[in-house]
Amino acid sequence: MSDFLLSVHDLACARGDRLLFKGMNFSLKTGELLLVQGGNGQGKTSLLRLLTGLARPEAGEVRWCGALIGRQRETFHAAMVYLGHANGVKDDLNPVENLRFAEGLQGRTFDAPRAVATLERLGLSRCLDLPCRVLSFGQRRRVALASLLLAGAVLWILDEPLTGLDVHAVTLMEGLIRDHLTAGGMVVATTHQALNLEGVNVQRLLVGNVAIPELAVN
Amino acid sequence: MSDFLLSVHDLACARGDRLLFKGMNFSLKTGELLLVQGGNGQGKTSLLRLLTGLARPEAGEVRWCGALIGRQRETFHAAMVYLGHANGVKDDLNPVENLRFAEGLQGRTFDAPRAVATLERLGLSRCLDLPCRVLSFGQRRRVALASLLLAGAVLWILDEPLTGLDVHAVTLMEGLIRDHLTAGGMVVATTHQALNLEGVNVQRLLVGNVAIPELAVN
Amino acid sequence: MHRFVLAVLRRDLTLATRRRGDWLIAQFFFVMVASLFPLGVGPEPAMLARIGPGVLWVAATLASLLSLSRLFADDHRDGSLEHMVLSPEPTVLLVLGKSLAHWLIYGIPLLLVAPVLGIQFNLSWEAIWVLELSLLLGTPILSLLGGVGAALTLGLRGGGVLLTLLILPLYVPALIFGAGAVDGVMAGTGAEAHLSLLGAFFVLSLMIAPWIASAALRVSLE
Amino acid sequence: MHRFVLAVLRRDLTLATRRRGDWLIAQFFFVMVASLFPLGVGPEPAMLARIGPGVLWVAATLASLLSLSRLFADDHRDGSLEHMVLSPEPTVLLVLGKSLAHWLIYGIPLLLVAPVLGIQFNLSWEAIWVLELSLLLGTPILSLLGGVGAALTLGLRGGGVLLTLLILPLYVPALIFGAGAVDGVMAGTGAEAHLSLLGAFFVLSLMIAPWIASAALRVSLE
Amino acid sequence: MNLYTYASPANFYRLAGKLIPWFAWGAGILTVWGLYISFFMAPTDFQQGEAYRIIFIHVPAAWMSMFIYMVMAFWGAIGLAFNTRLSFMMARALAPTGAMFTFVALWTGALWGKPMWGAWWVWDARLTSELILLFLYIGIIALWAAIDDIRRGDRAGSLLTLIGAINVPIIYFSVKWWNTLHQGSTINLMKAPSMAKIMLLGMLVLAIAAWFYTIAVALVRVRRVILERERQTEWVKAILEKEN
Amino acid sequence: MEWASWSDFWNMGGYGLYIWGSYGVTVAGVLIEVILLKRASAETRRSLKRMQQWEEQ
Ligand code: HEM
Ligand SMILES: Nc1ncnc2c1ncn2[C@@H]1O[C@H](COP(=O)(O)OP(=O)(O)OP(=O)(O)O)[C@@H](O)[C@H]1O
Ligand SMILES: Nc1ncnc2c1ncn2[C@@H]1O[C@H](COP(=O)(O)OP(=O)(O)OP(=O)(O)O)[C@@H](O)[C@H]1O
Ligand SMILES: [Mg+2]
Ligand SMILES: [Mg+2]
Repeated sequence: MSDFLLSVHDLACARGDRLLFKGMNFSLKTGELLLVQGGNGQGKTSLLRLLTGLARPEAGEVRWCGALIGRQRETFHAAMVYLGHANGVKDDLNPVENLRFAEGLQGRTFDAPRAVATLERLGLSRCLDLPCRVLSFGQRRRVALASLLLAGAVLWILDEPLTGLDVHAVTLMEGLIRDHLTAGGMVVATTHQALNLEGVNVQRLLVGNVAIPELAVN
Repeated sequence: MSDFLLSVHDLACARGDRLLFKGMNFSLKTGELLLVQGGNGQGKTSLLRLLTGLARPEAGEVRWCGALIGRQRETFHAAMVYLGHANGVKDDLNPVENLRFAEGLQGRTFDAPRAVATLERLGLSRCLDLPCRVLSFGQRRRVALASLLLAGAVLWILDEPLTGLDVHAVTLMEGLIRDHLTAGGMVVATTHQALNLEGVNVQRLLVGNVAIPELAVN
Repeated sequence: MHRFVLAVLRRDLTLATRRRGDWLIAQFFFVMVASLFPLGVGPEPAMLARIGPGVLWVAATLASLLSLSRLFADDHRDGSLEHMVLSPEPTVLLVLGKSLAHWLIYGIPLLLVAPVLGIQFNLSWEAIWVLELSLLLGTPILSLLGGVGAALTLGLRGGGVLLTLLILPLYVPALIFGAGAVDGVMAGTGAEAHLSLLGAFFVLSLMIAPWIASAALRVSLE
Repeated sequence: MHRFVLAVLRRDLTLATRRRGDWLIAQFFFVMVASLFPLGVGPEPAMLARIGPGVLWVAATLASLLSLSRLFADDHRDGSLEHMVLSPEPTVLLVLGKSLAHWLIYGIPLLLVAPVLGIQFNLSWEAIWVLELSLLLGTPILSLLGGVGAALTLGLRGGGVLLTLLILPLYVPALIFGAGAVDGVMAGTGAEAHLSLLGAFFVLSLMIAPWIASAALRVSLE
Repeated sequence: MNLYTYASPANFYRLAGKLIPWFAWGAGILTVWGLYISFFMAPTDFQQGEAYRIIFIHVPAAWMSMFIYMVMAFWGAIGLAFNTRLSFMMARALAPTGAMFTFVALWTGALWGKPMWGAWWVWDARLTSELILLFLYIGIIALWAAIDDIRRGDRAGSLLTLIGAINVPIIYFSVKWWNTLHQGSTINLMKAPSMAKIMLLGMLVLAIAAWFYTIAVALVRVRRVILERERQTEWVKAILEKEN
Repeated sequence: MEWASWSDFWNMGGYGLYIWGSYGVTVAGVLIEVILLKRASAETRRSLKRMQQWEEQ
């Protein structure tokens, strides 16, 4: 993979009549993890939506490889994948179909054996034919993670990817992030849980004014 | 508070054509915490819904103070409060109004200063006039917790109460559970996160066949 | 007991006022459907007067029907329906309170605009008066039966249209009696018979629908 | 580029078939609304034939309108709409694909039942044929305009009724031309003028609506 | 996995298997007899000519459409009251056949109406009420199709059937209350007693045939549903193995 | 016997279309129901057997 760069200049975000943050600057390089931390309601989700281009900043800019993301929407969106509080998993489709359509919508061809392998790796082998409606909270989250893995994007933007995951899945997720970074990817993630990320190149970003006592990285 | 008892006899639960568990037995006394653990999709949520009486068991029975819960629905529901994956928070109301109606629907009178105090204790003092629609994920979860506290029920049934809460809120929640138990309450909770519950009378229940490596109680 | 009904009522009314446009919109839908007909059918006054009662009744039905799918759905989605069902009070009262709120929010406003539309369709004052009376009896029936449909289709995809499919056949008698009453007064045969049948149907639904709806609600939440 | 439209189309069609009843239900809604009118208006065959085209057009409009509120709403609620908008393909294509799918699922079935209802309303074969033609041109307009409305009302409470309120006025020309064409053939004045106006309106909406809808979608998601 | 009352579905499965051939053959034989009566024994009607021969399917189908609905409501009520699974299964098994007969009644009525009244359809009370019955059937079937949880579907469908059943007589009697151009009695059965007798016989024979058919079809459906729902039990596994 | 010839029988005194239309649709309805039922039963059995074999593995 060649080198990529996500950079943010003087970013400000306001919701309603509240200024959540302003003058935010950072840049993220290939192989780095940006861990966005902060208390509830400090603006982590809002920041992530700014980075994806779904929301527009109050002031400042977000750049991808030097150019504004709004100017090169297609290139940027092809290189990025976002997982929000909502999963983007269709209740009426089973996990495999969910992945098929997710791939199709991203304009990629679907590799069925690989999709099934990914789902099995995420511990969903018993649920392959069930509509996602009947899956448990954590299982649905896992389906969403599978589509993340299949996408093969450079930049992952993850909003609390660990919610609802059991301890095994959390460990798995840590491994996946580590692999992705080693392979030259970039990750922006928020979380309230402790993460084990030994040997990972981590940048911390504190959003808002609530101190987070322990660094969520050992 | 006098003594209460929640007991479960030979309970079985089936979803679709999968038998999630069977022959489950336990009893929970005043001052005890039942920590329901298990991997994703093992049936924790399903168990909790059986305990509340929302779902009907495939076999077996749930008893409150010796009598079947179906036979004394009103007594039991007056003594119990449930918090599921969904919050039960109305988007169009602000936190105070949410509490007012939650109280009204439980047939209790509303004590406004106490409600405001509870919300402030949960760190929502800046959000009292905002409609819950604009609150962040964790803030909405906190509103739900506030209505739990106000209810003053003996038995709390909590499905992953910690999802989306930041570290401060998790600590707060641990304290709340400890206080409730000390005051003679009972708690049934599921969680995937580590909890610090020193000096609490904990029963663990493993649902399903996925081992949970570390005990989530220090 | 009635405190609980009042609490449900107050809550739903507050929610409705919170989105100010909400109840107005059903009213506008009523006006709009009623106005589409002259556009589709042509402007002859005699014929419009002839089809007026029927069109107004159908339009009123559709207008308050549309809002029915949200009777329980909003509360279901955010989890507050479970909390309400888990309250110590009987579920029948919950259903009654919600149906009543629905009628106040979506039924009453229809009564207020119906005369204006009646004038537009060239109805006589007497016919308008009977139209009002028949809507007064007929709209609560829809809110009550709608409770059953909304509870049965809770959480199903396409619930809104399915609800319509389930409820409209049940509602047909009200439509026939209601429009029949207005037709009757216009034809000079009197409206009493139709109105009393409508009243009987109302009492019947009041006695039966909430029980079935509350049973359906528990089934759907299972 | 067209691969993306096809992907959207296939996905929505699969979702529709997954719930087998879904598309059937809109069709039955059409039948039911059309059947309500004779119940309200009375059974005289001559009058029914006279108001038939108007009633059928209004009923078809309402039937496919009802399903419009779910055009983006389901995908919005579970987060998949964000994923689709974040795809590298242009959002216009997304909107086009979804409107097309909506028309295939809810528009085409209407064309299939319309003749049966035409017979019930005593229309002549020629009138039924023109009715079909006018619906063939008119229903896609509704799907296209509906895309705009659905995007604008995304995530608003009471979106369904609000959407109706926004879309119906825009749709009135189609209704007038469509019902006018059938009326014309029944009155012997011919249907060509009306049909070609309808066709022009269709082309116009095809060229404009998807762009507005995709802009609205981005605004609603912000 | 079915932890209670699976003894009775197992027994019922076997019983139904024995009954089905009898009803199926009965239906076939009665149909042949009934058709023979209707085409070769019944004389030409002096008012309607041959067109009246539609009565031999129209009336049995119309009867069946209403009876089947009432039977469904009965099974639904039993199921709700006593929580017996088998009665829910019966209700589900009857619905498609009921809808089919309703459709046939409508269709034959329309084909009869054209030569007799000059219109395929009029919005007469009886015709309309039959149409609404079709809507009720379709609504119930659609509700079942939309719910995939079996227990929820059973109960929800039965509740709907019940409240619809309360409505059926109301719709039906609206003939009296509704201002309508009422359909005059087109055939007067009493005018020609000898012909009436043979016609009545034909209608009755075909109605009984329709009953036999309905029972046979419903039993086949119930057997299938039982197999699906009890697939975890030993007896179902044994049956499947035997068939291999 | 009412009918002089087969063509008389099919003609039904000029009402053939209506009568055979009625009987035809009825027969078609019954046949479709029976065929669909047969297919569904076979499909059920097949899928049950498949699942059983899958479980035995
Ligand atoms: C689509 C049109 C029609 C429908 C939906 C329809 C419906 C029905 C129904 C539901 C019944 C059973 C009523 C009962 O048992 O009391 C029935 C019976 C009957 N229908 Fe029709 N009908 C239609 C058209 C016609 C036509 C066109 C004729 C004759 C010209 C006709 C003649 C009869 C007769 C003679 C009976 C038996 C009456 C009795 O035994 O009480 N029907 N029809
Ligand atoms: N219209 C508004 N007026 C005032 N404040 C608003 C408005 N809309 C949003 N907010 C505030 O903006 C913040 C949104 O924060 P955001 O969702 O980004 O939080 P977060 O850091 O993701 O929190 P969490 O950890 O709980 O998910 C909240 O504090 C909310 O109260
Ligand atoms: N119709 C069905 N057919 C087969 N399996 C089903 C069906 N409905 C639900 N299930 C299964 O039942 C289980 C439901 O589990 P439940 O929601 O209780 O899990 P949980 O322990 O709460 O998990 P989580 O930690 O992810 O919240 C899931 O494994 C799901 O796949
Ligand atoms: Mg957030
Ligand atoms: Mg769970």
